[in-house]
Amino acid sequence: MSWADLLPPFILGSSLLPGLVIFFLPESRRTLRTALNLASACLKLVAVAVLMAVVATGGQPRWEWSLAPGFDLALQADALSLLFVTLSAGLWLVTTVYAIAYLEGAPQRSRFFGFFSLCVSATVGIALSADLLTFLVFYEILTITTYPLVVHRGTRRSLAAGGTYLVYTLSGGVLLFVGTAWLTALAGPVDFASGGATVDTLIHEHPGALRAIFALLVAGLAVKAAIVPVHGWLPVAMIAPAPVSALLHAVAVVKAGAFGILRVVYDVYGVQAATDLGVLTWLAGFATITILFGSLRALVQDDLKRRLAYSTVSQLSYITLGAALATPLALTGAVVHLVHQGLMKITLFFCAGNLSETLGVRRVSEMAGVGRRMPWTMRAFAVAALGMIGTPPIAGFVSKWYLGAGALSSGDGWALAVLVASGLLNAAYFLPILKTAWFEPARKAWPVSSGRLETSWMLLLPPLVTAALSLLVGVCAGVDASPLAWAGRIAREVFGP
Amino acid sequence: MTSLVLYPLAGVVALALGLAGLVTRPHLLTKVLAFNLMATGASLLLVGLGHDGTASSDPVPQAMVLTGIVVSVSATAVALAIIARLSRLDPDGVERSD
Amino acid sequence: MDGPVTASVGWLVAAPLAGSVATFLLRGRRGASEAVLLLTALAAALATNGLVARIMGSGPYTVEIGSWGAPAGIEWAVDDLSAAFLAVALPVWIAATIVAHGLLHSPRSPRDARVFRKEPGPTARTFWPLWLLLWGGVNALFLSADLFNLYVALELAGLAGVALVATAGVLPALQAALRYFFANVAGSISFLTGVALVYHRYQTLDLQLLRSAAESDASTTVALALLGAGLLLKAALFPMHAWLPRAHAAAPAPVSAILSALVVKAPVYLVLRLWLDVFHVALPPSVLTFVGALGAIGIVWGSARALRVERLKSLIAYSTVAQVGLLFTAFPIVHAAGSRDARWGLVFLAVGHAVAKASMFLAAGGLARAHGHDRLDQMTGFGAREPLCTYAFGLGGMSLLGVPGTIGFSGKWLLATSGLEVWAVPWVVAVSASALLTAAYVWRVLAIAIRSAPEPAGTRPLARRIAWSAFALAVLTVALGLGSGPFVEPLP
Amino acid sequence: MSLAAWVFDGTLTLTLVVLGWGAVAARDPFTGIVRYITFGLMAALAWARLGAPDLALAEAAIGAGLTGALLLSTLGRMGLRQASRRAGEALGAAPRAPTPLPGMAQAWSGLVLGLSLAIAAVIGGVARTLHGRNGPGLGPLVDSLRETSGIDSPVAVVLLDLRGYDTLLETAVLFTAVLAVWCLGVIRFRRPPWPVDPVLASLARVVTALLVLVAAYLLQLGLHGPGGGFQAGAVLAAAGVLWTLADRRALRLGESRLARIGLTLGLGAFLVAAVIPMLAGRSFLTYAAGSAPAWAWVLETFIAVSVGLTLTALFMGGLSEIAEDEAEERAP
Repeated sequence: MSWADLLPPFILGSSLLPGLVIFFLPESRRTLRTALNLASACLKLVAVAVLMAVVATGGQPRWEWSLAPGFDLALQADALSLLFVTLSAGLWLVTTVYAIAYLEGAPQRSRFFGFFSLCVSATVGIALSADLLTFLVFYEILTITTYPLVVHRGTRRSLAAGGTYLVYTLSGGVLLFVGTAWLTALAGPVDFASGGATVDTLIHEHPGALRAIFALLVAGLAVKAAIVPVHGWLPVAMIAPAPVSALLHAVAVVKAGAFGILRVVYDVYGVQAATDLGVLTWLAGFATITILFGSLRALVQDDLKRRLAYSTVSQLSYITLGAALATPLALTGAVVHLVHQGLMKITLFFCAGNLSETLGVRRVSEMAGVGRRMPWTMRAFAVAALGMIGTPPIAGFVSKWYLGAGALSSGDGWALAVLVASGLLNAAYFLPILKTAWFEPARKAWPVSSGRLETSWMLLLPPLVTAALSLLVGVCAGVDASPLAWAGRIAREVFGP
Repeated sequence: MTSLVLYPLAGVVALALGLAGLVTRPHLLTKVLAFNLMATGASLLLVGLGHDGTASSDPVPQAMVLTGIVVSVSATAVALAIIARLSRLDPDGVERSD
Repeated sequence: MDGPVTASVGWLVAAPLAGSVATFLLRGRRGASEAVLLLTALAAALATNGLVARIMGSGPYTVEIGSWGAPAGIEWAVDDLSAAFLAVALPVWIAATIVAHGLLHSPRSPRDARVFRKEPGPTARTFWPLWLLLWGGVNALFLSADLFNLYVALELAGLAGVALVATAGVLPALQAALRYFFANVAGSISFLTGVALVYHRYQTLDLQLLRSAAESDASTTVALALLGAGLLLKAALFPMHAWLPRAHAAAPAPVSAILSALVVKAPVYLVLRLWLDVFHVALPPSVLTFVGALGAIGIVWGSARALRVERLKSLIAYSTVAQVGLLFTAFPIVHAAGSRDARWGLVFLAVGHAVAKASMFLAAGGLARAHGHDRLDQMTGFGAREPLCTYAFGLGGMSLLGVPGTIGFSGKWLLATSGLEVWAVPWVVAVSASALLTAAYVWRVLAIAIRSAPEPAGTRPLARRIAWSAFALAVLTVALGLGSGPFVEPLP
Repeated sequence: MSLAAWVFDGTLTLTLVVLGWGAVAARDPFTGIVRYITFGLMAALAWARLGAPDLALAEAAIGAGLTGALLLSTLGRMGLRQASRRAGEALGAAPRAPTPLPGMAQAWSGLVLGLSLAIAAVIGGVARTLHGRNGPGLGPLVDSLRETSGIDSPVAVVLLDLRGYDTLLETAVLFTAVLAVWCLGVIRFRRPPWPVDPVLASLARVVTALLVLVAAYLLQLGLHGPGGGFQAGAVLAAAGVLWTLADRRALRLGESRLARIGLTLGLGAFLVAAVIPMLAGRSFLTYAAGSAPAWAWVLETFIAVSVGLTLTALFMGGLSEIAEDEAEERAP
C-alpha cells in the first residue's frame, strides 16, 4: 500500500470533502466558499498531474475498500481513466471560476457549490473506477447529485425538466444495475484491467445471456450518452444555469455515458468477444442514427442552448461510433474526441452563458450584430464552432480525421460518409450563427458594458482559455503529451503494438 | 379418545366465532367481546390439547394461559379506554367503525 | 457460557423497563426524567456494545434466563441477525428520544406555553414511561428465542405502540389507535394459536431445539401458517396493511419513527427467523412465492397511494407499506439462494429501511412543528427554510431508493447478485425496479422543498436538536453503507 | 370414558359455543356483555374440568368478573343515550348510514363466518391429531426441577422461576395498560355528595373486608397449591371496584403517591429480582441458590398488591378528577 495507491482516493476526496464543508457554509460566507472551491480545484489538478507522472513511470496505483461481504470498491489509474480525470479536473477548475462569476448574487449558492463538488467527485470516481461495480456506484451518485443543479432555480419549468431528467436517468440506472448484477452473478467481480478476460470464459456457455447483458449495460449507459431514443432529457435539461450545462451536460455527465460504453466494449467484453457476439453492429447503427438525428434537430432550434444540446447529442455518438468500428485508428479517434469535444463544447456553452447573462440573448435570432458588442466571446465561439465543424487546425478536425481513417481501415466506407454528412450539417447550423453575429447589423442597442471589458473578467477568461486549448490541442497534436498521443497509447494497449 | 377432546375443539370454534365477530360486527364493544372470545378459545386450545385425563396436568400451558388472561384484560382495558374517549369525541362514530 | 459479559445483554430489557418505572414515579419532572433517559440510553449503549463485541469475537451465543436453559426455561439468542437489528435500533432510539424531548418541551403553538396544557397531545408524565416500555418491548422482541415469550413481547410492544399513538389525543389518532389495536390483537391471538400447536407437537418452545426437531408434517405447516399470519398482519404486509398508514400518520412524529422503523420490523425479522431459519424444512416454497407476490403488489399499492396523499406523514407511512412489501419480495430470493450474501442483503435492506424511515419521520416531525401542519401543498419551498430537515428527508429517501453509498444499495446489490445466481429473476426485477416507484414519491416531496416560494405565515423556528438528530440518522445510512464491511466480514 | 363424562363435557362445550356466539351476535352490546360474562363463568368451569384450578380462579375473577365490570362501566360511560338508541336497531346496520344493500351486510358476515369456521376446521383437524399424543408434556421435567428451585406449586414454579421472564413482561404489560388508560385524559365525575345508596355502602364495607381476607388466604396458598399473586390481586381488585362504586372519594386514587408506588410494585420487584443477579455476575433473573422460595413469596405479594391496584385503576378508566359543576361533566 505505497503512497501512490492513496492518490486515487485523494483525488476523489479533494473535491468531496470541501464539497461537504461548503454545504454547511452560510450564504454570507462568500469569500471562504470561493477560496474553498478554487483551492480544491487546484489541489485536484496538482494531484492529477502527480498521478500522471506516476503512471507514466509505469506505476499501477490501486486502492480498495470493502463495503460488505462480496462488495468492494476499487479505484485504479490506467491510461483511459487518466485521460478522463485530467479532462474533468481541468475543466472543473475553469468552470468553477466561471460559476463563481455567473452566480454572483444568486440564492442558495452553498447548496449549488456543494452539489457541484459532489458531481465532480462522482465523475472522478467514474473515471478512476477499477471495476464495473465501482463504476455503477459512482454512475448512480452522479445521477442523484446532478438533479439539484438542474433544478437549482426552483421554477416550475426547471422542476419539470428535473423530473424528466430523473425518469430517464433512474430508469437507465436500474437497467445498468440489473445488467451489472447479472454479469457479476455469472462471472464474479468484473475487473476492467482484465481486458475482457472475464467474458471470454463465458462466451461459449452463455452467448445469449452475454448479449442480453450487453444490451442492458449499453441501454443504461446510452441514457447518459444521450443516444436516440433515450436522449430526450438533454435538451430539456438546458434550463439549468450555464455552468451546469457547460460542465455537466457537455462534459461530465454525458462523457460518463460515452466513457462507460468505451469501458464496456473494450475492458468488460473486449474487442474480440464483442465482435463475435455481433453486438457492435447494433451499437454502430444506433450511433449513426443519433449522429444524423442530433444534427438535423439542431438545425431547427432557435434557442441557442437547445441547438448546442442537440449538437452535443450528435457529437457524442462520434465516440460511440468510433468504439463500435473497433479498429485502432477509430478507437484513437473516439478517445481523442472525448477530450476535443469536451473542450470545444464547453467553450460554446460558456459563450452562450455570457450572452444570456450579460445581454439576455438566448435565441439565435436575437444574436444579430452581437459580435461587435462582445468581440472576444464571439471570437472564442467562432473558434469552437469551426472546430466542431472540423476545420483544421482546431481539435475537431484531428478527431474526425482519425475517425474517418479508422472507418476506411475497417472497410466501413459508410461510416466515413456519415461523418462527412454530419460535418456538413454541423456547418449548416453553426455558420449561420457566426454570420448573424458578425456580419449583420445590431437590431437593438445593447446595454453598454460598465467596465473596460465586455463582461466581467471571470466570465470572459474561461471561454478564451478553453478556446485556446482547443486550438493548441489541434495544432500540436503530434506532441507526445497531447491527447492524441495519449489516445494512441490507449489504442496500442488495447489492440497490441 | 376421551371426552376431553371436546374442549380444544370448542376452543377452536370460539376462536372462529371471535374472528368472525371481530371482522364483521360494527359495534366497537362487540369487537372487544369478540377478541376476548378469541383469546379464551386459543387458551382452551393451549391447555386442552395437553390434557388427556391420565397423568398429572402439564403446568407450563397453565402458566402461559394465566399470563394470557392477564394480558387480555390489560388489552381490553386499553381498548375500552380508547372507546370511551372516542364515544365522547365522536358519539356516532363508535358504531360505524369502517 | 453466561459470564459477566453476556450478563450485560439483560440490561437491554431491564434498563428501559426500570427507566419507565422511574419516570412514572417522577411524574415527568424536568431534569429528573432527562437524567433517567440518559441513564437508560447509556445502559443500552453499553449492552449493545458488549453484545456486538462478543458476537464479532466468538460468534452467536445464547443467554439462559434464570440459568434454567431450554426446554424448561427461556433463552435469549444473539446471532448475526438479532445483533444487526439491535445495533441499529440503538441510534434510532437515541435520535427519536432527542426529537421527542424537543417536540415535547418546546411550546407547541405560537401562543405561550400555558395553552400547551389544554391542547391534546402527549404530556411528559405518561409519555416517557410508555416510550421506555416500548423500548424494552422492542429489545425483548429482538433478543428472545422462545415462542411464548415472543407472544408476550409482541403484546407489550403492540400495546405500548397503541397507547403512544393514542397520546396524540385528537380524534383521528384515537380511531387510528383503535384500528391498530384490533389488527395487533388479532395478530397476537393467531400467533398464540400457532404457539399452542407448536408446543403440543414438539413439547418445547425454544427456537434452538425446534430448529433441530422441526419436521415437515400437517400440524407444523398449520402452525407455521398461523404464526406467519399473525406476524404478517403485524408487519402490515399487503392486503393486511390498512391499519398502518392512519396509525403512523396520526401518531406524534418520534412515535411514528419508532413504529415504522422498529416495531413493524420486528415481525419481519421474526418471519425471517421462523420461516427461513427455524422451520425452513417445513416451509412449502409456494408460500414464499405467494408472500413475495403480495409484497410486490404492496410496493405498487403503497407507492401509488404515497403519490396521492396530501400529508407528509401519510406519504411516509404509505412508504412503509411499500418498503415492507419490498422486504417480502426479497424473501423468495433468500430462500432460493440460501447463501450468506442473500441473508445479509435482506438484513441490510431491513436495517437500512429502519434508519432511513426513522430519519424521514423525524424530519417530517420537525417540518410539521416548524409549519404548524404537514399538508404538502402549503409547505412549498421548505428546503430553504429548514435545510437540515430537507437533507435528512432526502438522504433517507436515497437510502430507500438504494442509491450507492447508502446501505440500501448494499442490500439491493447483494440480493440482486445472489438472486440472479439462482435465476430468481422476477424477484430481482421487483427489488431493482421498486427504486423507480420509491423515487416517484421521494422526489415529489423534494420538488416541493426545492421550489422557490414565499414563506407561508405562521412558521416558527425549530429546535436545532430536532433537525440535527434527524440529519444524524440520515448520515448513518451512508456510514452504514460505506463502513459495514469490516463489521460484517467476521460474522458467519 | 364413562357416558356421564361425555354428557357433562358435551353440554359444557356446547354451552360455551352457544354463549360465545350469543355474545358476538347480540343485537345490542348490553345483552352481549351479559352473555359474555356467563361465557366467562362457563370457561372457569371448563378450566376446573381440565384440571387447572389456578386458571379457573383467574378466569372467574379476571376473565368474567373484571372484564365484565370494565365492559359495563364503559357502556355506562358511553352514555345511556347511545345504549338505548342502539337497543332497537336492526342487526349491525347503523341507522344513519344504512349500507347501500342491506343484504350486503348479511352476505359479508355470512362469508366471513364461513371462512372463519373453515379455518377452525383445519386447526381443529390438526389439533385432534395432537390431542394427548405426547402425554404430560413438560410436566415431569417441571416436577424434577421443583426440588432444585424450592417452590412447591408446579404452576408457581413455572410462573416465578422457570419462566419468570414471561411474568416480568406480563407485569410490564399491566403497567402499560394503566399508563395507556391514564394518558387518554381525564374522566370527570360529579362532585359528591354522590347519592350514596345506604345498602351499597354498608355492603361494600363488609364485603371489602371479606375480600381482602380471601385475597390474603389465596396469596399464601399460592406457594404450594392453586392460587397466588394474580388470583389474590384479582380478588383485591374486586374489593377495589366495589369500593369505587360505593365511595366516590376512591376516585382520587391517581393523585395519591402511595397508590402510584403500589402500581409499580409488581414490575419493580421483578426488575430488582432480575438486576441483582446481573450485578453479582450471574445471568438475568437467576435467584441465588435456595433463595427461590423467599423471592417467590416477595414477588407474589408485590404482584398481588400491584395487580389489585392496577385492575382497580383500569376500572376507573382514567385519572379521575371531580368535576366542578354539572356542565363540565360532559366536557371531553
